[in-house]
Amino acid sequence: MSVATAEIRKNDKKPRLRIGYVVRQREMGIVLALVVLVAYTAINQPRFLGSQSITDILLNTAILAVLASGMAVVVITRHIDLSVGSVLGLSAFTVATVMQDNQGLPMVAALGLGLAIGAVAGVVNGALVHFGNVPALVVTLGTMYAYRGLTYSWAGGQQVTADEVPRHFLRFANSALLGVPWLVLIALVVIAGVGLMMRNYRIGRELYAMGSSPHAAGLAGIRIARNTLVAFVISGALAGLGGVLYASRFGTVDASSGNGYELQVVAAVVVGGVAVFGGSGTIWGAGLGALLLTVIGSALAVLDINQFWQQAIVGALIVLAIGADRLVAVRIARSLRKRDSHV
Amino acid sequence: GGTSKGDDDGAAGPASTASADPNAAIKEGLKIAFLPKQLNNPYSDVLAGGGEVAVGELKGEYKLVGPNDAAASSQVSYINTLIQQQQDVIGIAANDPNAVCPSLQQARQAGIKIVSFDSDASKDCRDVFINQATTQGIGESLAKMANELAGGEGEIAILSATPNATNQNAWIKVVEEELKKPENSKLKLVKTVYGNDEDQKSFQEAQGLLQSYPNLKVIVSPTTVGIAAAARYVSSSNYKGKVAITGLGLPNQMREYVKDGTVSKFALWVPSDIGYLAAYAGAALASGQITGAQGEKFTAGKLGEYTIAADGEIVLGPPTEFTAQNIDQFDF
Amino acid sequence: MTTDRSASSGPALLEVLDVSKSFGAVAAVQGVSFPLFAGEAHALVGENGAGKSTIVKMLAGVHRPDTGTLRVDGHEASWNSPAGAKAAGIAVIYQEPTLFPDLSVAENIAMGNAPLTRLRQIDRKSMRATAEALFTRLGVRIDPDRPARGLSIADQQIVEIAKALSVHAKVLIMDEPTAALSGVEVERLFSVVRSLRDEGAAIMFISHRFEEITALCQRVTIMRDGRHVCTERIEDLTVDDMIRRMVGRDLSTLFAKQDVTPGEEVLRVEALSRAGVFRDISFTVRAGEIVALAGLVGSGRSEVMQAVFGVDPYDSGTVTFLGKRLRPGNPRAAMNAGMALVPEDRRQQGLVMDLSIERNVTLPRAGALAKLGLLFGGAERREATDWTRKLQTKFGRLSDLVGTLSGGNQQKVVLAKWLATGPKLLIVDEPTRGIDVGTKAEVHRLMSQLAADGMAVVMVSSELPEVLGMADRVLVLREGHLVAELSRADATEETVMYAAMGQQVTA
Amino acid sequence: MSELRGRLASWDTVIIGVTVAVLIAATAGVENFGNGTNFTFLILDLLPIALIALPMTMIVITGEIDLSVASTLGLTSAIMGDLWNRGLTIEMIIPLCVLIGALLGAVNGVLINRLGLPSLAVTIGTLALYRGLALVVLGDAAVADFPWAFTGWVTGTIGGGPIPNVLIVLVVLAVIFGVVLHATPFGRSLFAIGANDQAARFSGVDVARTKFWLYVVSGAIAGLAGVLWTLRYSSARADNGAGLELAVVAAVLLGGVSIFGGRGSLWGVLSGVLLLAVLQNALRLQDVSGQALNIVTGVLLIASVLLPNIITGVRDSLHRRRLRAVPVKSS
Ligand SMILES: Nc1ncnc2c1ncn2[C@@H]1O[C@H](COP(=O)(O)OP(=O)(O)OP(=O)(O)O)[C@@H](O)[C@H]1O
Ligand SMILES: Nc1ncnc2c1ncn2[C@@H]1O[C@H](COP(=O)(O)OP(=O)(O)OP(=O)(O)O)[C@@H](O)[C@H]1O
Ligand SMILES: [Mg+2]
Ligand SMILES: [Mg+2]
Repeated sequence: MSVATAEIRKNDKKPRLRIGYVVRQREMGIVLALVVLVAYTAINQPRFLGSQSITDILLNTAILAVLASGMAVVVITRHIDLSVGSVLGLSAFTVATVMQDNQGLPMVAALGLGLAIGAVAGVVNGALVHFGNVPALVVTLGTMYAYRGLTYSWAGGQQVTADEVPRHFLRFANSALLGVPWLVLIALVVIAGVGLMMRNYRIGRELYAMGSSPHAAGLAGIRIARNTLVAFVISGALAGLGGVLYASRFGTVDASSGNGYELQVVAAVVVGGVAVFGGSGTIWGAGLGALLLTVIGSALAVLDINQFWQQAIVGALIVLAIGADRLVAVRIARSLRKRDSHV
Repeated sequence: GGTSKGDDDGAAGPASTASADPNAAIKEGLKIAFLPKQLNNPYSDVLAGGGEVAVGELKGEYKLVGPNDAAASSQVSYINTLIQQQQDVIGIAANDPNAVCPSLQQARQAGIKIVSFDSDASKDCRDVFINQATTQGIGESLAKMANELAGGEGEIAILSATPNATNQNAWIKVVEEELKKPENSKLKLVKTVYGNDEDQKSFQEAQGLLQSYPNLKVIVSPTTVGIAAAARYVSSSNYKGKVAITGLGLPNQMREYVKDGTVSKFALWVPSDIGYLAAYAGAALASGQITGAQGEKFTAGKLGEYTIAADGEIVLGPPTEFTAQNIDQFDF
Repeated sequence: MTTDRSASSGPALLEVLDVSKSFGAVAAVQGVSFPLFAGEAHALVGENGAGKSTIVKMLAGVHRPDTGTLRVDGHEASWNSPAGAKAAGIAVIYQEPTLFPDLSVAENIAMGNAPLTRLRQIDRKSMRATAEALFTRLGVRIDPDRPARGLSIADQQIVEIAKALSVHAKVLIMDEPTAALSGVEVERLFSVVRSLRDEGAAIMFISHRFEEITALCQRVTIMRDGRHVCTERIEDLTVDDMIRRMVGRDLSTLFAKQDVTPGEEVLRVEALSRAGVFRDISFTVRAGEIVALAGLVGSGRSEVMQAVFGVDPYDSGTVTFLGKRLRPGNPRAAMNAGMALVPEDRRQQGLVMDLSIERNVTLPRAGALAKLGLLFGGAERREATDWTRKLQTKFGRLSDLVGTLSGGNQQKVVLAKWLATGPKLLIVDEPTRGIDVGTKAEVHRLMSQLAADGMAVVMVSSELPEVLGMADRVLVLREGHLVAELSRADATEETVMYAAMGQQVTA
Repeated sequence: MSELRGRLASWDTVIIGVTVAVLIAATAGVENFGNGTNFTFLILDLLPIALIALPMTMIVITGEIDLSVASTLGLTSAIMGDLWNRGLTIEMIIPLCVLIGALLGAVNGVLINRLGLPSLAVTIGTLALYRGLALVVLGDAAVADFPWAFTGWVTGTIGGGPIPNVLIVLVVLAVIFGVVLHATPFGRSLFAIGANDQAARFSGVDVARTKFWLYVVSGAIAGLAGVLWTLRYSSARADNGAGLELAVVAAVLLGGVSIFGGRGSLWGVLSGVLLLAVLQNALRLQDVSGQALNIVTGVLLIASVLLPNIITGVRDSLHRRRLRAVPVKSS
């Protein structure tokens, strides 16, 4: 084939449209929605921006955000973890019981215990998914039941109440460092840490790669087994950590703590722009999703909108978010096909 | 044609035709089962504990079963199981007065006596109802405490259990009536919210109330879960001292908040006595001493003699008010 | 073995020794041996399905050879994963792009060996710089920050090339890297590859374009039906020699095309266009006629026929079948009107591998076989037995999963499935891809027979001998345009190939 | 012979066997399990799960999922209560509720098949949306005064015997679904779509339209289940059936339907439903807490996919070892 007959490629001339930014706009969309919502609510009810109100919203977001960070990692890897609510319950009850029996135990031990319980639960999930070759949806639906059953059969009808756990354990959720509550700090550290790992470290990028194309990931020599385990351990450990925070924040814990939480976490992740088919989305997006869901809840309460509308609005929002995501993707694909075609 | 609301299709429910024999001896070995709203609730635990004591005194067989969530339908399977196990008495705190009804009817057809307590089932599907206090009495007491804590005027709000909870709704209705009276005319009930008897939900509902109503003076929570959660939130927020919490609570759960000043006054009956009375009423029914008709009398162990009021209601007695002074005398 | 080791080459850098690989009943590679020398580009040629890609995948650690060994620097290689092959210094460009659509182009290139900062974080700046440098070397402009999703096939291929170049491998294996590229890019690629070669890397190059092979390679290995035919120095062979050894049989005897007088017009396609895929395609097909659609891989043949059948949409133009216009995008309507399409990708489009042979054969016909809307056991079984017997399909029992059959027998099941619908027009896309010589002849005999019985046949094929042997008329597509229509008499290897490549016949 | 072995190895056959075994064991070993009244209760308890599992089986066989079913049930229940309060006749309300269920299903169908959104995400969204709308419709109220003629029929039995009236509904629908899935061209296409939707499209199956109708049917059945639920408990409430979706999915997967689509049978699913209900009932009669059943459910669910995988894995590795054992030609 002679060189002379070949056409000059069109894309040599045109400056490239920067697709990366469009992807990032997904999160900008959430930020925008947040700003509008907060502004509207604040105009109607200035106290919404009061320090107590903001603290409350952040405190309420913190646990959801911690779990959403872990869930985002798993979803980015093209899996799902429906067991987080049960892991939270298991961890919350265990930690509360241990603290009840050992009043002198420091908070760090509680946090460590929760993380460890969650990590073990995550290892089981990850191992079943990878080595058992069982779809994550089936595995974690199964362990969702199993972990919950474990907590129930151990806890029975018992409840650990706020007055039975050590003071410092309860105070932890509300006391602050430089005005920022510990719970919020922990959530921020988790989002930043996991976010950094997913963005800037090899393992994070490999998780994105696995979610983006499992087949190509195998060909690229990525260590699928280790990475799958890591993803589930992160999700499990963060759910365990969430359990400690839950116990500390609410004080009263029983075997049903966190029941049904998994769908809320998935919702936060999806609203936060993490694609359910893996490969895209960010941790801070998931955190924003958690914040948005919480703010919607608080705003609707403050705006004196019938509280029954709240769940419907959240549902509609989730559907909307998925639809918008898809629309953007389709439009990009179409414009690229047209632009690059030689015909 | 067709059947629409209001058409009376002659709802069929078996009417009790048996007559009472006040002198009948209490049978031994009666199988008495307790089915509270949900299992993992300390109030339920204390309550059923009283029942266990009574069943022990009556030399019966005690059993405690129940769902983990307070959904309307989840008690039904348990009733069915208890029918299969041929219990003699079922004591139930109904999550929904109607949802449990068909099953309770079946139980009665199978000869099982039904004692509802704490939260009533529909009148025609139980034999007697153990009311912790008269609805009127509790409602008045709640309104009175709210008035005192608000200093006679200002905004108050109610944090209730589930939206369908029979007893809470009845009390709230009385509170609303009370507020129309002249001495309460400066009190304004701004909102009623529901924490579903879940700790977390109640906690967040309390938050929402305080945000929406900055001038709120009192939160009245006629449920033990709600009052504990609201007190915990307020004690850890900067609303502490500005907003008073009152309602119905367990002394053990509230002790901390009474001591730290968040709560100065709340009320409750002695829950274990409800269970205790329910067990004795059940035994009396199963032994034929009573049938549930108005005016019948029976003796409930250490609690003494009780008379059945209209609609098969048995009232335990007036609620106790707890304050910093007396709270240490109670342990439940 | 006919390996010619010229003294200048020294010892082999990588050696393939008597390797075999089967997939179920398909023996993809059987006892193949050849060496790759440092500083040399080595071509691997063979027809579709000859086993080239399978060899590549064994070298890459994707497949493990059933028997035989691979040697690197004289030592037996022991990798059994892509990571192992990578560590041994082997870089591979696969036939199908293997990019991560959600990651940026730069990340795709760096995946697995991204540059790290002191804190072990990924060094995006240097990653981007690396990508940009590679693109400059290849003479293309692709934004390293854009996601790989939405890249054209050509750009994807270039990213694959950049990926392989980025690792500075000892051995670079390229499976049809140029299939989607235009001349400029091919030239750039070759100059880069030449410089790598001259720096001492061993190159393995697979292509169906002989001028590329002669321009780049020093040595060639020819494969046929999974077997090694010969390994020679390139200057010892003419292109004709290569083709003859590749095809390895006499064209005239293999295909038993009967002569037919074409009947009524069955299909008329007018000005059919689909943005980015094909444009302004018009042709007709008559009863009893076999029309071949020839062209290079990716020229748009399959897309045209899929649009005609209705599984793909089209933007403009008309399809008239038996005098009636067909609604676009409705395969069911086309089917009911009497059209059948045997798709090119058996595994993805032709068969449902997890269903039984019986269910596959009767899938398009289930509605017709049902009585009162119900399918009683017997009807499907009878139909399937009938057609599989007609096509002499070999299998255990009708309830076996179709995925357990050999490739050739799978192909027969696809044919059975569509012949059972009694079509007036049969479109067959690569009817003999991946099936053995005997079956191939059978399929050809069958097609010829069907045409003689009055069925119209459109055959898309990449195999020139098949096209020349079977077709009454040959249509040639190039880059989505219909560039030539040749009668049986005019169609020769040269005329078809030159039309497909866009060059005049200069004799 | 080998066909028989193939059937024996498939999970749905195993689960039918396990169910029969558990049934026999429970009848023999658990007091009061075998009597008629208990049978009535058993059927009434499993009815909503069994009903919703019928279309869910089809949806999962096509490789999709519908998590919004329980919320659809709740919403139709709430609407039923609301319409009843507004004075509509029950004879009108019931078909209307089924229709509304179908409409809610159609919304899912459009979002998933027209817009091409992933079904898992969409139905998590509508799960929240429909439940929320149920609260909007009925709020915290409960409507309880449905006519005895209807509530009594739902809880009643045929001639006062052990067979509940509603079992007729279930049997009729199960037969219809079974025949459609296993003996009609439509059913054939569902398996084809699930195993390879591209090949199904190339075979003339309208994949998007087929899936759309499945969601409509799923919604309609969930609506019917909502009606029956409301009548059984004489209570229309917004929270009716909350959390039921996961029980249904668990039963479907336990019944041997592959979550990736293309494989499964309705009989397997129905025995999965029955197995879970029998275990729950028998354990409760034995005074084993319902919580232990959570563990059993979870473990069964994972085992139902894990065990066949392990078996094929072991078989493959044995096969490979045999291949290796053949002496390699030396060059
Ligand atoms: N994963 C697989 N499973 C089953 N059969 C396979 C698999 N991969 C390849 N084959 C079969 O092996 C044979 C050789 O295929 P291969 O891809 O090596 O051919 P090729 O020479 O690369 O052809 P082409 O020029 O079309 O790329 C074909 O018959 C093909 O169908
Ligand atoms: N999904 C797609 N998106 C964008 N472009 C595509 C898509 N599928 C195919 N193409 C492009 O359409 C053109 C025609 O491809 P097609 O598969 O029809 O070629 P062909 O001539 O049939 O070759 P083959 O020998 O592979 O069958 C190619 O340039 C290909 O890259
Ligand atoms: Mg190939
Ligand atoms: Mg093609």
